[in-house]
Amino acid sequence: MIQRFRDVGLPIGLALCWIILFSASTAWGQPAPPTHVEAVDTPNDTGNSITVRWQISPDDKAGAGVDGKMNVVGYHILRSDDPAGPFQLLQEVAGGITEFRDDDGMAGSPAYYYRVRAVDGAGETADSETVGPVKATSEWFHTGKVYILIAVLLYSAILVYCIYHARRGREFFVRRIAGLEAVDEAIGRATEMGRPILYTLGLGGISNIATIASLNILGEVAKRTAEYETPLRVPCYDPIVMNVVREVVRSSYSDAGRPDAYSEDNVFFITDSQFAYAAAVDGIMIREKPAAIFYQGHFYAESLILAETGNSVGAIQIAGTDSDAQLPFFITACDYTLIGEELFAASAYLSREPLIMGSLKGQDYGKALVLAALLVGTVLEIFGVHWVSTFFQAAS
Amino acid sequence: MIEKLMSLDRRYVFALVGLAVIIPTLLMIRFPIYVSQPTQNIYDFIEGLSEGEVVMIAFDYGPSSLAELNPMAIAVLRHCFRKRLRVIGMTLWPVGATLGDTLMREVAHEFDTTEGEDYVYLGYRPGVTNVLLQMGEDISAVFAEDYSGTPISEHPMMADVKNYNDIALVVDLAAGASVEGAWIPYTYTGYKQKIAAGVTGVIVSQLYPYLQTGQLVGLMPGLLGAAEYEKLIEQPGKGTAGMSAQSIVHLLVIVLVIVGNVAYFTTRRREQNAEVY
Amino acid sequence: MRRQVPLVLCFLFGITMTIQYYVPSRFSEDLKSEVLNWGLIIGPFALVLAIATLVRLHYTRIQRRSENWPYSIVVFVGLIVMAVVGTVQGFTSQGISGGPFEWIFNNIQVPMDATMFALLAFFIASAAYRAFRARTLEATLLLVAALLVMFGNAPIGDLIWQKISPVRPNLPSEVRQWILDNPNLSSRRAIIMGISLGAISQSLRIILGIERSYLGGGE
Amino acid sequence: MSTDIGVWIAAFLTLCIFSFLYKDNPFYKFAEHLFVGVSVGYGIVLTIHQGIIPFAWQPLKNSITGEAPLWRFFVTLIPVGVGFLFFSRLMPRYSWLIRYPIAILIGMGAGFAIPRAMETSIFEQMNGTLRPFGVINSLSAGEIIGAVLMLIGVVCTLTYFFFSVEHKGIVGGISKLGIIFLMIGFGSAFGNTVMGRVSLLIQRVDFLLGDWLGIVG
Repeated sequence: MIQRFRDVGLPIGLALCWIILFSASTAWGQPAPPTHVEAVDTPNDTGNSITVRWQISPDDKAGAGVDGKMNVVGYHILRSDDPAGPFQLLQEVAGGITEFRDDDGMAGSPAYYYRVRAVDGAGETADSETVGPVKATSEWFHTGKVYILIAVLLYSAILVYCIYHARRGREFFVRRIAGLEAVDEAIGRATEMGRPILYTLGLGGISNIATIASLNILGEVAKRTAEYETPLRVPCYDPIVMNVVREVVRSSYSDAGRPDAYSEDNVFFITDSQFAYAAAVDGIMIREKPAAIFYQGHFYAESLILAETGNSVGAIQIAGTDSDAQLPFFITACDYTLIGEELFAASAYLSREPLIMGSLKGQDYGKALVLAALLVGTVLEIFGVHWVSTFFQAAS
Repeated sequence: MIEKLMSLDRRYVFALVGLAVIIPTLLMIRFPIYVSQPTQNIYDFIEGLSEGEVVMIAFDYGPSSLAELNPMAIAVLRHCFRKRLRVIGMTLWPVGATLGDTLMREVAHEFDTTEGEDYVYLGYRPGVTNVLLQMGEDISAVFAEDYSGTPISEHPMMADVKNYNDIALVVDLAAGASVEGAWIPYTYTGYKQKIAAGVTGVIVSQLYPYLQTGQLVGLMPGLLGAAEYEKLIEQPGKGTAGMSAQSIVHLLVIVLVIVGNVAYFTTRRREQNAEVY
Repeated sequence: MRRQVPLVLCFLFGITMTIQYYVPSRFSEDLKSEVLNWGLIIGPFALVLAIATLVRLHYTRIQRRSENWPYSIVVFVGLIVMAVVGTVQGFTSQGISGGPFEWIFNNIQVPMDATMFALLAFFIASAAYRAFRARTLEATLLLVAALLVMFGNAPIGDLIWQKISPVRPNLPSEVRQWILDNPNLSSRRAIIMGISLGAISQSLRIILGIERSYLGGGE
Repeated sequence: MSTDIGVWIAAFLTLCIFSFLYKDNPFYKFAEHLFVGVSVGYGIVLTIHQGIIPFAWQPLKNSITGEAPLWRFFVTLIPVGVGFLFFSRLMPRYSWLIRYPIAILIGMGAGFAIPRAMETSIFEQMNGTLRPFGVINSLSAGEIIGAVLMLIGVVCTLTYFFFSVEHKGIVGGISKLGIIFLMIGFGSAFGNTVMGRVSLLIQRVDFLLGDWLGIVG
């Protein structure tokens, strides 16, 4: 009996002691320290930070009051290059916060030790255990981007395969693109009326893919205007693009056998200010009354200012842009509009080069893959399998 | 007549649009305004406060949304000053800093108010999360000085305003995600601080859910919200005028499109009939 | 030298920028910001040539007394005054903020900028009036969607609705929101995906040297 | 009425631009040409003080005076040299040299675009379309219809963009449905822009009637 009491009594006594000690420490004196403190090298960064994480002190006011007194108002992050200290205060953060990114003094990747100190309203503190050492290192591959790499490689492989096939002389069918068929009509009309053609490439810079597509289309348009001797006016917004446009138009005129008909004065820079450009192009339209106007490239809000003015002078207008916000305005105000991808397709189609046409086929395979992923993904999602949506969760 | 409508010179359209904006601005035309419940809730809450209580206004927007949110800010500020409440201004947007300062001073000057006693403008501090959480403990820890550099301890009104406990309501005027991304998760969830919002028309619908769950006291939708509030405080301003202009232009375009289509179908039917006979 | 070297340069720079995306290291980030700065250094050289074309255009107009030639003088006055004031002021301790440079900018360039932008209020109305005709099914859908969204957007839309119908006081704005969130967003998503597939394909053609029209013709 | 000369100039130029709505006229021509001139002047100033000086001149100078390492000098010299190649246009014999800077810039743009277009356009849009189906149990009937409609819309519209398949039969039908989604999308986007554009006009009218004439407060 006594023996049994001893067996039970010791643990009970110890437990009682603990309860008294614990409640004493929570009712007055130190707050409970934060728990589960860890310090890790921040992944996928340039090697300029260490991330410190912890779980809030049970006494944190955001701690839902499990058994704490809920008066911890903040944490101090302490750092040292020696586990024995001294530790220096790096940063104070408010209560409820559980993560801190240290990006101070990381040059040369020194090793650091961390502690997180809970601070309560009365100024009492409690330190966590020390963690470390940790070094900030940089990585050579961003692991969060592996899916994007896979997608890019897969799509590129498809494109290259299609181009390779086209090289061997396989012909592809290409559906009709209404805006393209109108190009000849527009040029013909300008010739008949003896009025110029206006071509604008929008506001994109030379690195903009839409601008490059537009340059291809311009090259073809220029070849035809050269044949008909119709003046082709190209007011430019970007200085670098202007220089490229001159090369493209000049070589189109030589290709068409009419190098003499090319005049440098028809390709000119106006200004690199959006609305000043719009004001000046409006002026040109009103005064020169072009019979056909091309808007191909990347556009912003000036799209409708240009297209409405162009419409008021009675020109045939053919637009094409990848700026999805401007498409509604071109659709309403222009006669023909190349919608988004059609702009790139047009630039490929006009070239009539089999290799480039081949990549159009590749684009279609790309779309087919996207469609398949969408349908499969939807079915899987409904059944609670999130593989596909996880794949497409882009890393930041 | 109908053929004329079909090929109406666009300058008539221009003239109508111009008049639709100028006349309401000039004559301060007031359309009947139906005050929606969420706006009414904000008004009722502020109306229910007693003299000397503190309202915090966050100017979380930039110049591009000024047309919609400034009228709202003016109306709410007028209501507060008229009720002799004390107002603290601040912003989470760096570009909102000057804008809020100018506006608060302008409205404060309309009333018999003293800076430091009736209002303080804190300005901007970087780090959204930290700013909001710190203010829950001690405002002076984040804003040791106000926007013009005066230590806030020198402002008499800040003597008894330490943190959210001393603030009756936060009104967030937002052009971005500051309501659902910052004030609700940190200030409401962390400190149970009452929050009301006034936002641009584009993002109103994103915030309806928070209204239903009671995380927001009230919500003012865009220029319309400003007009509603102006009606409640019985002092029409840019919101009322701008809303009339917006309404008239929208209805004008709708009517023009309908007229154009009626004309189109009438002429087409006439042409078809002509072909038959 | 004339064709091969540019193609090789294009390939090298293209591949480097693609790979850079996957590498988060310090060196890679430095390389990216360095190369992006290049644009700022290369740009001015092209700008000199570009402005030369503008000057030539207006100079010939003045010289030939062609139509509207006096306005070409206005271009020169604006250009020279702004450039001289700003450049000189920029070398003083004040820099280019404030002072006469900002005064000209705020009182001449800004109001014209804002007014050109505001012309859109007129053009959007005239475009709608002219083009929104129910000629085909597609045109009808375009027009109906636009009208519903406009009615829902008009501050007075809901109020008018409440006068006509006792049910669902906010129906017009709810309809507007539904259209914007559903059919509108889905077509935009598809457009955006199509564009990026097209853009990637075009980029690849450029890097591989298959598409080289930007080099111009000839040797 | 305003006593600030700047406000008067701004008001005059505002009216000049608005006069274009009636027809082309000397006032508009004046404003248009002034606008072009001033904006190019502004561009020149920014190019000098925020482009050439901080990014080319300072690094070159600092590396000579020893404030920056010497390799900086050569690294900065690369783009300067590339930029000079633009002037080759002025010498017909060497005009092909201009292809070098252009090839570099275009190559950079193309390389930059590939992974980023994949991430921001395709990955994010796919994820956004799929995500609602993962939480389909917690959605309301309206939201489920929305998600299904979204899927149909994306599939049909994307089908419209197929180039190498003839649009007839089933493909034709689906792409026709895609056009319908496109048109509703364009119409609603158009209608949704009116508000913003009118706000811009209200702001100009406020400036003229308020800041300038002082008729309205």
